Amino acid sequence: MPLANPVFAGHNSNQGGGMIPPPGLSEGAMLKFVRKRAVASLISLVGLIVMVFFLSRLTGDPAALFLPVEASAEMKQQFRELHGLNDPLLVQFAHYVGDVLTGDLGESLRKARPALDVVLEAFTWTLWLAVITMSLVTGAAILVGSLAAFRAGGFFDRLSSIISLIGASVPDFWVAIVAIVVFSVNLAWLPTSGTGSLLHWILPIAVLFIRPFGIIVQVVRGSMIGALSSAYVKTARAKGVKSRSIIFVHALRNAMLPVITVIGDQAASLLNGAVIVETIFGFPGVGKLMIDSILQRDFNVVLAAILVTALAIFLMNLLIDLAYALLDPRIRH
Amino acid sequence: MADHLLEVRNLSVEFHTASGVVHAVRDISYHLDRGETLAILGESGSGKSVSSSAIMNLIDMPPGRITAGEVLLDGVDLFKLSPHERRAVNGRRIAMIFQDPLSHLNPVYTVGWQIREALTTHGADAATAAAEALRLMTRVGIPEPERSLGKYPHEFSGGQRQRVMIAMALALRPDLLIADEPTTALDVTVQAEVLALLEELQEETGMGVLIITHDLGVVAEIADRVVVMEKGVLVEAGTVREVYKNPQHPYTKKLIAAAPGKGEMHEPATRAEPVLSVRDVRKTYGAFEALKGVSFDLMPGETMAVVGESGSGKSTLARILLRLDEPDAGTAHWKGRDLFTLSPAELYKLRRDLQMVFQDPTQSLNPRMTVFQLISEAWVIHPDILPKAKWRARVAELLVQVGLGPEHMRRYPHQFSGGQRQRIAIARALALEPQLIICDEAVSALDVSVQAQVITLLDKLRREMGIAFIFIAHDLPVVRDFADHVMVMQKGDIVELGTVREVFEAPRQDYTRALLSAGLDPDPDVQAAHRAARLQRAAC
Amino acid sequence: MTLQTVTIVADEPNFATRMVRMLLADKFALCAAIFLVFIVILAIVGPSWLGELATKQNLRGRNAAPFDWERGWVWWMGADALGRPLLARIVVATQNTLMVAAGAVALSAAAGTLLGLVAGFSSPRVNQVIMRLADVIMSFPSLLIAVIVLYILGSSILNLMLVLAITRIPVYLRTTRAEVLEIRERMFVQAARVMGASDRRILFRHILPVVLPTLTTLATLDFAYVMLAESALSFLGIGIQPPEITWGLMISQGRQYLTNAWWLSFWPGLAIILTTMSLNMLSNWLRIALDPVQRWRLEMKGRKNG
Amino acid sequence: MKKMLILGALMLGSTLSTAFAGSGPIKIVLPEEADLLEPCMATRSNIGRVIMENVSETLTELDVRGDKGLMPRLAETWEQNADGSWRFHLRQGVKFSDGTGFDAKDVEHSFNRIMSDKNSCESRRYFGGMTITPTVVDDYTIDFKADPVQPILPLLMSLLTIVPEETPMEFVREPVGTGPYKLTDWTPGQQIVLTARDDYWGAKPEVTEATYLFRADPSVRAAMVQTGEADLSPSISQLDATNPATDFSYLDSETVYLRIDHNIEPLNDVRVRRALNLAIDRQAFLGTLVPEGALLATAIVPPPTLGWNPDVKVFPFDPDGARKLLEEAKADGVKVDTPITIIARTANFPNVTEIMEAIQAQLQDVGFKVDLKFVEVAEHEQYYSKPFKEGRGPILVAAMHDNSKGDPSFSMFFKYDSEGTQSGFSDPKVDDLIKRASAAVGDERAKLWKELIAYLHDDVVADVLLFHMVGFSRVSERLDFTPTMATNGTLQLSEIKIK
Repeated sequence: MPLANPVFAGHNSNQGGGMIPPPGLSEGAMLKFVRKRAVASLISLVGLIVMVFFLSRLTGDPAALFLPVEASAEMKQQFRELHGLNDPLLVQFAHYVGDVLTGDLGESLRKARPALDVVLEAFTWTLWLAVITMSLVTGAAILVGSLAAFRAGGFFDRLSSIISLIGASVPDFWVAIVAIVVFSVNLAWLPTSGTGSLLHWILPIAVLFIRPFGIIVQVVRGSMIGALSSAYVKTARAKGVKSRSIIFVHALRNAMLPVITVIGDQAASLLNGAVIVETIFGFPGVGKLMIDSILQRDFNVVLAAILVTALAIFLMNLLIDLAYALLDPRIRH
Repeated sequence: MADHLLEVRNLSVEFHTASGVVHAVRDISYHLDRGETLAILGESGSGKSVSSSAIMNLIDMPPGRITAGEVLLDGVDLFKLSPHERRAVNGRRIAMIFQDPLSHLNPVYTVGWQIREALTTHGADAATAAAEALRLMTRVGIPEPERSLGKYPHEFSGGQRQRVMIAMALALRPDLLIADEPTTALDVTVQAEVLALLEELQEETGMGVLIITHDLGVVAEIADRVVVMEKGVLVEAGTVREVYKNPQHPYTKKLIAAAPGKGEMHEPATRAEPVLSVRDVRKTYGAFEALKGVSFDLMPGETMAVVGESGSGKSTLARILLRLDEPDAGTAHWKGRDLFTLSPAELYKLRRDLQMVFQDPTQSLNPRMTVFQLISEAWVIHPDILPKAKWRARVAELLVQVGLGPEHMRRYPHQFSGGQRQRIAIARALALEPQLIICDEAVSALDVSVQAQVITLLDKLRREMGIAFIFIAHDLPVVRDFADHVMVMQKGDIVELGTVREVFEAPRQDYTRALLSAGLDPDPDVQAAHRAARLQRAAC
Repeated sequence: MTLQTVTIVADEPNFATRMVRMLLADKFALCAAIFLVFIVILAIVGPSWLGELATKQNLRGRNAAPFDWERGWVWWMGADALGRPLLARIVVATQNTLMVAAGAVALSAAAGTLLGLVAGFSSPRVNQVIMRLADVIMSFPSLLIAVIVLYILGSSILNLMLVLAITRIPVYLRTTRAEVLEIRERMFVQAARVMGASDRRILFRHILPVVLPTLTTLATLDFAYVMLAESALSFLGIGIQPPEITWGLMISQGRQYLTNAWWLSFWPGLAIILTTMSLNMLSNWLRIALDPVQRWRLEMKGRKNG
Repeated sequence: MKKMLILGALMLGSTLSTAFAGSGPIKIVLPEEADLLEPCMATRSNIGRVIMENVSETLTELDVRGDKGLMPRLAETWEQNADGSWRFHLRQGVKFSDGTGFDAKDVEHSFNRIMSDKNSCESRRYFGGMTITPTVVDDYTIDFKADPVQPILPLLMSLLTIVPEETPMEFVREPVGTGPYKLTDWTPGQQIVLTARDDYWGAKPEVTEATYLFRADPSVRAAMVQTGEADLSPSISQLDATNPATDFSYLDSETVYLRIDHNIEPLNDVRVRRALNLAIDRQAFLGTLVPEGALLATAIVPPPTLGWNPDVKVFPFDPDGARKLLEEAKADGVKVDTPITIIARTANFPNVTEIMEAIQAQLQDVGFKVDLKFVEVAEHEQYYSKPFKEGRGPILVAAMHDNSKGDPSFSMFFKYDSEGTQSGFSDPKVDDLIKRASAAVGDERAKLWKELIAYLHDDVVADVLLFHMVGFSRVSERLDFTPTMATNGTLQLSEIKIK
């Protein structure tokens, strides 16, 4: 109905969450956009590091934790001296920044090896876990959400919404423990925990699957209901296009933008580590590493882990922007 | 009976809505033959689109329900077909084009893909489909057809998009084409071209065309026969000529009477001191020059119509005058003070004098405020106008003035019809007692009969209160009865500026003439003459 | 294409009546709402009603099995590791559980919305600062923030609220900002500007009411999320500390008994699941009920049913 | 359930014949990953369980299985010299896993290394408060001179892991030792594998290869042994220990107590401290929140320790007596109404929450005002160790103390001496007894410790001693292994037999 003035069409552009590149940009401008995003992320990263550095140091003295309670004051003093913890905080920070700029993220107090090595080892596991889980979640949620939306209000819709509701409502550690009791102990189908074979991945992935699945199904459903009631779907129906093709070709691609945003959010939280699942299943990921390290006041590892995951999340967000552009030509140029 | 291409018999459709069951159409019947064009004429809410949706199986059930009737295509009842057979009809035997091609084309696929899909869906192989798509694009007159196949809908202009829709619809040479308001959102010149294309194609293929429209001009231009609908009921049917010249039903009469451009033209008073003096206003958005130096004067109590097609810069001008956008250069003196150099505080005071009525009242009224809140907000913002105790009485007064009642004060905008909403918007503008109201396409989105009422209201306000208007429209007939001066804009420039009589009766510029001749006249005879003249011009 | 055949200029029922009607139309949401009201009542009266009973220990009657109908009703869910009746404990824990969740949601929603409004409506510089702040919080793993802040501040209900609130601020902030950016270009905002409305008036009188339904829905969902996060913190041993109780704490305390006294963690788990599910259902309903475009679905059903 | 449990301690010596002894690899699941495999950190349990006496050996070794006391390991014999220093005669023909030979220089280096300021070796703490100078006499003889003279120096030598003299002062990640196993794989986060050495000096163990896995959740650990994913889990939860064929309980040398801060009113009054002790129904915990096999504590050290005093009796559960004492104290103007805070550490030991809640309830029952506060390890440490915060209220710190070393000196100084970091009071008689006992040897030493223990418990009422805890292990039926008190800190693979 409204006669959109093309002049204002560009002006009204949605800059939702700073995620979507403003439309009306050329290919070269896309690069500029990426650069702008990189600068913004760098600022955030620096802010994050400053915050974590000082906040974590407020949580207590690593010496008290590294050394036994019986350790003498001199031993503690010597430990702090050894690790440069006696310097004023600002001096420590200056040292840290200097080291980071030369690519040295410091040593782990507990493990006596480079913090970055420790983190990268753990992060590899987390990355795989996140990638596999999110792939499965995405595929399943899109399928279920789309079908639910197609017959909104029908039996399948109700069933899937109840399942996804439960999925989004259950405490994950509870599910994890029950799953071990049932599938590993009683049925002996799967190993309880750990890594090694492919079978070891099933339970952690299954537990991690539940909540994002519940959330994404609902977003897909909502977005698909919108897309399916849109004008171009009417056109497709007028063309005699098959239902399957209407859902998965015409509507789905249009409905994906909000879905991708949620997928991004969920993936980000997985990249930050699935602390609870990692703890229960003895999965050597970065989430448990981060929590353990802060428990042990192993600051360098905490900082390195934050740095690595934040970078990963930044890259993922770029990928998501790319996916936006791939999916929607209006954003592309 | 079975010799009609399409026959709709006793069709009734109802919808379940918040306000209960709505009988969208009740017991309507019409028929259409090959090579014939039937127009369904009606205003919004008349149910004119419902029967076509039923034909195309596009009614969502629920909330819709077909309660009675049949739709025969070459004698076969479409309602009795299996879903599979039914789908085979769509696109292949009946095709459809829609009002707003931008939203009716899938934004994320190339137009080539979408045209090819129409073909492959009904069994064409990829190579044939590709060749055919190219042929169709060429046929409907898209420039650079080969390259255009790889473009996305948003990369085309409105007229081109409708041509793409047509190419897609005609891909399988259907027997019947349903065109639902195919030209409503298009500029007049583009509308004429699209209608001409439709006619040509009809001649080529011999298909039947069912055109759904609210525009008498479109009916006069293209249709053979017309059925008129009001509130779901078919009130009148006949050939276009019969219906226009000799309408039987009062509703039809009212519709025909409401068509603009038949009243007396204003003779502007002698020029006095201008109340608004605009000089050389310029504005660019990036590389796009929206305004290329616009200058004009506006006398007190005078109406200046600004007419132009989309992209001509007329809305930009309105926004700049109201400081919703900042100009790049130029001045605009309101009673001797340059609007563009005012401080925020001065601007705040001046807001009282200059008000605006927007195109779409649905969007310009905050949906979460009552009518009272909407109108009295003016006095919240400018407390010195009226003491709070008098607000209620004044709102009632304003509502009466715009043709509503005091009892409407407590309701929300969505409870009103489009015309009523625009009246509320006008009442809101009046609340500040302005001396100039800028109407940006204020009547474009309204039905013809409502359009006439709103214009009458504005005219009355002008006469009674001496308010000056800048009246922006894309349609010339609308401004004919209302404006003192007309300013025709094209691509950011004023191409013609004169009294309404000068512009309408003795246009000096080709562009103005093109605009005038592209406009469709509701009178089939007049329109036939226009058309002949246009064809002749084209032939030369 | 709209089907507004008749113009209803009749007075609409007021907001509350209308919401009740729409609630009656959706059986699931109705059950959810009734359940939640029940839970809220328990939260208010629980501690004073059953507080005594819930803390009375009986080491000989530890881990008593549920469904022993011969004992008083508070024992129907069995007893915990210190022989305290689980049902009574769940009732008493409701208050803390809801308080933490409600407090966190209220705090984060208020702060996030305000920042979002400011970010969406002020200079690019302020916007940048706020967005970067949101980024920092977003890329800070929430459990890690929780651990660090709780270590610095100590673990108490108030601090827990605060921590959970901090981690949720960006959600509201980003949503509000995105909506503000869109709404500020809408015609009615322009109309208000033409009338000379101040930024503040536009922000709070015109934009906020439009954003509010989205935020309400979001907050309902977040309520569920925060409850789960609280229980995860308890699992890691950094949430609420005994003798305070929350459902999350009860689950994590009971989880070691999962194989031989399942009821210890099952009942509080069920309480969380039912509550979060109710909230999720209610939020789904709210999303429709507060959307003028979708509302008819419920109103129609209500008419048919009633 | 209670009957099904078999007390590991009672099983000692009743191991079946090993006629069909087999050999092969096993898997062990531990609660916490070893973040370092540094020999000088082997006194920390997560590290020690992997490498202590498996990879890295010590000069002497304390027998916790039987009553042989201190046994030779890398030292064959030792004696005290006339000047009070100790001389160790080292085993010959021993090779490190890197192929180098073992001699006195390695011992000297090992000792110097733990004392170095280039690292933070934990075992240094056992040599605090004394100056020790090692002197190499010849390749296989070494003297340790201690000032003041250390009667238990050979015992201390059971805590000094021997590394080759080439080992850098900084922490290493690849431990080299003389033990029966060498590290063959370490994938952080996943597993550590030790493989038996062919060139080990001693008897060849049956376990040819040990894979260590790490799971934080106790029920997962138990499940893993049940499903065959692991063969041994040295610590599982009491609740999971339900299968008599595989699950063992053992006295695990951990003692739980409430440390009383005597400096703050009303805890400075001995009647109040006694009332605290009388108010707690210790017996009621056994078999409920505390495993059945646990012992009620009368000392900070468990029974097998030198000088443990069987004559000291556990405080009876006497709420009336407690109330009476409180009234008396109140009558004398002691502010017994002041709220007392129990500070406990989250997840310090199994059921810590429930136990503390129960104790809180019992103390409140006799009229104490008690708050309960759970804190995390770092904060707990601030309450537990000196310097104490100024302006603190009356607090009881719930803590667990581990002494599996067989001698109370590792505990008494820290917990009770005026200078002790965790001592909540100052008593000249206690200081004197500790000093004398530490310097004494033989029966005299035992007598002095006994005296101290009785004095602390009965006269000073130093703290609220609660339980000597019991640990649970799950051992696969294919293994022949009985966990002991030492299992908490070490896990000698050579003691594990395969059926």
